[in-house]
Amino acid sequence: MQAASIQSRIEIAHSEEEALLTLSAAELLGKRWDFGDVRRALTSTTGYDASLYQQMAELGWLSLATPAAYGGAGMPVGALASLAEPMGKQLLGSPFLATTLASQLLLGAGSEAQKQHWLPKLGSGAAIGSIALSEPGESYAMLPTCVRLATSGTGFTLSGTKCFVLDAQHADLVLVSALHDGRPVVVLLEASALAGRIRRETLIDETRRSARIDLSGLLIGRDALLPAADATVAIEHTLRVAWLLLSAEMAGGAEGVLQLTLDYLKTRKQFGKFIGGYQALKHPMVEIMCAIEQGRSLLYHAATVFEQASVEREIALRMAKAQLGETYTHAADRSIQFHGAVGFTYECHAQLFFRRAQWAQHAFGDALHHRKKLGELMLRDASAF
Amino acid sequence: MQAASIQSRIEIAHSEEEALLTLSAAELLGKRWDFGDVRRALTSTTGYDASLYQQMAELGWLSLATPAAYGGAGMPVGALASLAEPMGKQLLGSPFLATTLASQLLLGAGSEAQKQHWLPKLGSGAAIGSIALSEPGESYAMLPTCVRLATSGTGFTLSGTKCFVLDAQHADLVLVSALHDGRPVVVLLEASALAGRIRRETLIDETRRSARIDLSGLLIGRDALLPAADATVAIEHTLRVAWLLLSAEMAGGAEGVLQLTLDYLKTRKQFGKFIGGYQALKHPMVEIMCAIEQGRSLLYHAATVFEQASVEREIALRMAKAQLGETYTHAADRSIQFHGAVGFTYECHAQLFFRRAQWAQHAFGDALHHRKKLGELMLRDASAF
Amino acid sequence: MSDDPSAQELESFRKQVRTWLGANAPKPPRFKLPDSFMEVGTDEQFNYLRDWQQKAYLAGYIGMSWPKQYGGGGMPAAYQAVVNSEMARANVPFMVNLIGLFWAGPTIMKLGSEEQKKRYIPKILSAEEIWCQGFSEPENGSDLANAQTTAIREGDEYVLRGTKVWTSLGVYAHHMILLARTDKSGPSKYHGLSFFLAPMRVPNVETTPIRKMTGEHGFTETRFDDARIPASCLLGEEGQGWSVALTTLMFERGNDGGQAGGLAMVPLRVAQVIELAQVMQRDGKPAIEDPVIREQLVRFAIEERGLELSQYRMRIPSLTQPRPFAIPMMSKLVMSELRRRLCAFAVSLQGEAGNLYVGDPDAWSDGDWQRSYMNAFSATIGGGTSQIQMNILGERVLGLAKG
Amino acid sequence: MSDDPSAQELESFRKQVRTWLGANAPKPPRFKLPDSFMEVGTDEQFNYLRDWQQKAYLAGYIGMSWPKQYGGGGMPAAYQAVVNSEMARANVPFMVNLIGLFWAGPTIMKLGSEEQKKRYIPKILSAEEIWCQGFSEPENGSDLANAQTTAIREGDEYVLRGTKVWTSLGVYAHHMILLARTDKSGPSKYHGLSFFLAPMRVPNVETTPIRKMTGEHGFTETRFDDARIPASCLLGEEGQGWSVALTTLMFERGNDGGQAGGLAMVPLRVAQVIELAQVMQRDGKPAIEDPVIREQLVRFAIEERGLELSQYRMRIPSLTQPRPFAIPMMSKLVMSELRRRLCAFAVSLQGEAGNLYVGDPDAWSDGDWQRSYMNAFSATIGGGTSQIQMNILGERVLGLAKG
Repeated sequence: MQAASIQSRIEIAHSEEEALLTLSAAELLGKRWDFGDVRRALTSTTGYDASLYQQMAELGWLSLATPAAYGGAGMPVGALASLAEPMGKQLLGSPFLATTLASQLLLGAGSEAQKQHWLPKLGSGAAIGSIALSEPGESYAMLPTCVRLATSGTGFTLSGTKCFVLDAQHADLVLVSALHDGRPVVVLLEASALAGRIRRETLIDETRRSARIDLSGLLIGRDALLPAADATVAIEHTLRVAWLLLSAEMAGGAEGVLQLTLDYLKTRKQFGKFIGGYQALKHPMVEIMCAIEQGRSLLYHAATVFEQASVEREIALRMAKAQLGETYTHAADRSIQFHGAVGFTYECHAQLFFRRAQWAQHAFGDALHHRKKLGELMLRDASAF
Repeated sequence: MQAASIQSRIEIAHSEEEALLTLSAAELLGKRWDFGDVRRALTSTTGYDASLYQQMAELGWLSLATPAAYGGAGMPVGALASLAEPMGKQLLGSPFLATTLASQLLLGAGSEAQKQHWLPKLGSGAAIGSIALSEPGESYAMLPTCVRLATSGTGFTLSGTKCFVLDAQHADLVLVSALHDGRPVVVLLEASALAGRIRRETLIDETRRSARIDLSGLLIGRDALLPAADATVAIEHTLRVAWLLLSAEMAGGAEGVLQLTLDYLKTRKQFGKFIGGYQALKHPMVEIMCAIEQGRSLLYHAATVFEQASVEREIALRMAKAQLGETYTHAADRSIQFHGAVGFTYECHAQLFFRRAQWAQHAFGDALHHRKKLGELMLRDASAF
Repeated sequence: MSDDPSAQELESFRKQVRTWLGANAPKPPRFKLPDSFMEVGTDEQFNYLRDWQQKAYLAGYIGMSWPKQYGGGGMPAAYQAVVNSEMARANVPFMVNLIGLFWAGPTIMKLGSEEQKKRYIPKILSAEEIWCQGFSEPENGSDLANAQTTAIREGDEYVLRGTKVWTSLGVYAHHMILLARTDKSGPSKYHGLSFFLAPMRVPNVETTPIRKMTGEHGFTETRFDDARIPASCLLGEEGQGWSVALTTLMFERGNDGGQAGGLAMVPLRVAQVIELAQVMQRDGKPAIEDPVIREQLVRFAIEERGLELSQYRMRIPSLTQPRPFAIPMMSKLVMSELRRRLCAFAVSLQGEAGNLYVGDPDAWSDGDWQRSYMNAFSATIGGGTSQIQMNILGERVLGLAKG
Repeated sequence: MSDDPSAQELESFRKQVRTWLGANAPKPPRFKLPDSFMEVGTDEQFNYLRDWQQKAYLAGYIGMSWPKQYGGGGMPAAYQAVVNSEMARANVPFMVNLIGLFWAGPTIMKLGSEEQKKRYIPKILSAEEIWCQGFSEPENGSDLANAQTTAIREGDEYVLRGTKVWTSLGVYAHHMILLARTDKSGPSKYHGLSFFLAPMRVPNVETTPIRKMTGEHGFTETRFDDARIPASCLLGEEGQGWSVALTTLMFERGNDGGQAGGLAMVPLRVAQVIELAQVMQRDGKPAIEDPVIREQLVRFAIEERGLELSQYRMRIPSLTQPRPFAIPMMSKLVMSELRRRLCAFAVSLQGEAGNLYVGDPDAWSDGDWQRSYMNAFSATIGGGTSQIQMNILGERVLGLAKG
């Protein structure tokens, strides 16, 4: 049999630069970030290795998609997937995601001065950035609903609470979305302004750090407001970047937990046979492998079309996020089961992937959410795809 | 582990009479209706064995739930499940379902004279009955929408078309639902009135006979109208009987196809081993067996509470129909696959179950339909179950 | 069952139990309770749960159907079933001495000597003596018959040497049901095994806690380094250990004939997930209004109902043909897998909030669902993995060939 | 691929193909067309399909990448890919000589002698000679290497004796790729097999049609009763048949290197099921407005897209690590299973109307979905069942132990 249809337009492209990025990321992380490092980071405050992060900065990973004008490599956002996939496979804990999203949001909504001041710092690792979009109680509203920005005197007053702000406790700046005169805006808050307002969250994924931020009554100056009168476009762009990066991370993570499980099935014997020989374990592993292969294809396609402003892009991104979210969580769930009693221990690495898969599938929209949106995008008329 | 809860009220009851019914049905059909008989019936016009049907009548199966006043045994409707289950297991083709539903509808909506005249005939096998509820284009409307009954002169005129009328071509009477002054009514049509208006349908289940009936312009006398001014209650009762009978038939059919498959897995060898030893076949069979056991429990509960007018009854019936519909179709689908190339032939009996499962899962509401209704019944408040 | 009391008798008894539970159900503690006996990790958890079992036993609600001479109630099993269902309804804690009540006790009742019954059963019921299980070994999880721990007879004693793992309650247990090899010369691994009721508090028995994926403790590794136990601890004949173990496994894997009663673990009900769906918001509406979520909730409800009703049906012989043992033998598999899927769904229902974990003040119900999802694997893996269960069902219930 | 033409070249070629198809796509016949070559049951079906292949071949759209000297086009494979995709888009019939074009032809191209290539390839492309496959036997479906049909060398001939089953196109075929045993003394079943390009139209070869579950005919049982074929029909060395057969199976099981092109079967697209959902009514509304149905449609669309894109990705080496052969080797499994589930869903979408079957005037699209659901099993069973495929993938791609 054959694919029902093979298009001639470029569905998936992979430049040599991207191929090299993937290789160098796999190489560096293979050297610098093994399971031992993951375990050490679980109990550390920041959850990452500052010297490794610095090395990532020097390799240009933190400014990859930042325009040259701001000290970046100016590569297309799609190229970030080539880094995020190996990071996911190695369970890297780092502010890469938060900082990248902050850079992208700043690019979309910031003033020239703000970009000139912050983007080089974020790219060099001199500063860590984050974004605060989520609010308690509202799953996947994406745009601000309760956090408001009111004019007061020469500046503004904020009200409300943000949650799931990645790396907030060690971030130098946090970009916060808020409603101002009924329109979404973004304000830039420096660490000093947030002192005493940050409470670390206890996450199912112990390799992550995020916090809840109480903004009630916070007074800020006019210059903290990003100029975009309506930040919707910039926020939506940032969400798309998040979908892409998480899809890539999940593709890598699913591959990582697949290989962890395979290693066990190839070495563990029961009843005198390698347990990987039992169809009850072999066939589910094959199904997981097939799902990963399909998910990766969706991911690379999403990365390829990321620059095109089209419905196809949004379909591609949401498909990747939905499919890989379920593939990763399922692969991790089966890894626990197939490791038997060992898989049920804290010492078995399967739980690291399991917990990360849970986090990644829920963050920035779960499969149910994205499939619902996909229905709206694709089911108007059948020719849509 | 143990059941989360065991009630003391009677969830499932099974009288000695019912146990005997099941045994005698299994015994008679085992003797009189094997796969050879099924195959012969596939190509026959009526699809059933008249002498066997007469024997069923003499055993009282056709009047089991008909009150003694009309020559029946006056057993609760739930007892019918004890007959329908073995019938499904043996793939019996017969007007049992159609005639039973006609009797129940007549009991609910008919005049004393109509009941006195027809119920004994239906129970003795002297007459075959059927019901015409479905209309083209509307899945599971259950109540009439297009077929209308208009007053004309001393009688009425019918308009519209009915479909999926079981055994219509050899039925002596058909009870037809129609809209009259915006309310559902039922009219009794004898075979003579339908001459030339019946077109046999080609069904996926070749053991069934059903037809489409064109009613346009059919003139009928006043006495053909069943007296119930609003037949909704009687129709809904008849639907519940159909759900119960089909659930029982599907439980039996699922068991039948399970055993057919097991027989093959226990005798067929590949690579020098009985293929039933391979987990790729063994474990799915176990899952099917577990689903059948759960489905049977739902069925027997539905039969037990059938006489209680309660939400619980409707929940029980819809649960059984939904679960067994999916269990039967899945069991038949896997039977084809696990028989390998043999399963793909017309000669393999798996296709007989496969086609019957398709029919039964769709008739009188498929799983999707019933789960939707169950949501309305159960999800108002959590305490409902 | 012929000795079953009438429905009226049971109904009035049910009222009585309900009243007692209303008055005596233990108050929720300040600390977090475990999901099951497999997660008992702290003394305060253990003491709280042991006290509850003692209270229930003294009230006559545990071991009701066991013989009076061994501390039981000597009543029809139906009464215990009522108590169990009322305990589930009242959502009271499970019985901490579960291994004693559900597995070791029934095995001793069935195969033990008169002395052994007198010696062990009463304190199992009263929770004075806690039991643990020593079947699995590091190299033999599914392949239990391959046990390498040895028990060498020396005079009136056996000398134990070897390691057992995944010993729930290992730190609290007084006794262990232990599978050890008394003879290595047998023709197969099934020969030469013996079954012991081994004391845990003797020299040269060392237990090391193992941490679970949830971060909790609760089971241990138990090392026997020439530990000496009295020969009277042997249950059944020397060398007959495997058949004794199979009896225990039958009790463990759901065939609930003769178990002492009480709850085995915190019952999770679809109704709780429905409540969750009523609270959680999706697209600005309660999640329960989302048709896709409703569909899934109904699917779960049908599964749960089918299982519940099966527990009822299995006591009606005319409705259990052609597989009279299918329901008891499938219970562990089907219930544990349903529990796992139900928990996973309950976590995903929470959307982004599902990423908060036990200890976060904003986690829904303190992250119970997240923790329960992980703990659900203890039941899909422990006591024979689901994969092993399916082999057993396929071979013993469906009669398919061994793999 | 280095010899790949530019995107512009391909685009203009695509336009040209599209125009040709617009003008030359065969008119829908009065009779019902089969789902695939496995369901060709009547002469009018066969002739219609053969004529279409001949027409496409004469236009230069079949075997485009095969060498000129054997009747091919000698062009880069990318052109054939464009033709294939345009044929799918135009929904034209599949190529009836599929076994020749996709399995037998590539095998001969790879392992055949110069004479054999000259003799067979051109007429495979032109459909002048139809091919069938003789691997399976009544007792050996999955276990192909266990073939019992014998081929005894006598002078310049081999004498064939035995039975092959599930021979698609058996009644129309001129040649069969045949796996037979030339030596029974080998150390294992894999030894002593030989691979023949056997003529079908010689004495003592008898084909009996087998009826399929759909009611259609299309494959046959082929009995060899001392049928004599020239020794020149041997492909490869005598006794090397199994390794030749494995090559054929690689082509058959989705590794699409070197196949001649054209459509393998009627493509079923999720878009068609969406159209169906727009027409079918549920609760007085189009089924496509039911959120549960929408969710399922989107799930299918994601699967289909992932597969489609994988066929594209597989040609980009830097994106196929660490399993370069995973995609080609998994295609048959994943596509055939998706097709089965998609058809089953399309039937259920029709509700009660899904109970009508081929031939009923009121059946939606003449019951195509109902028939296609049943025919879908030909792909999940034929050419190695899905269960066998998973073994192969688990062992060869994931490196897991043999069962």
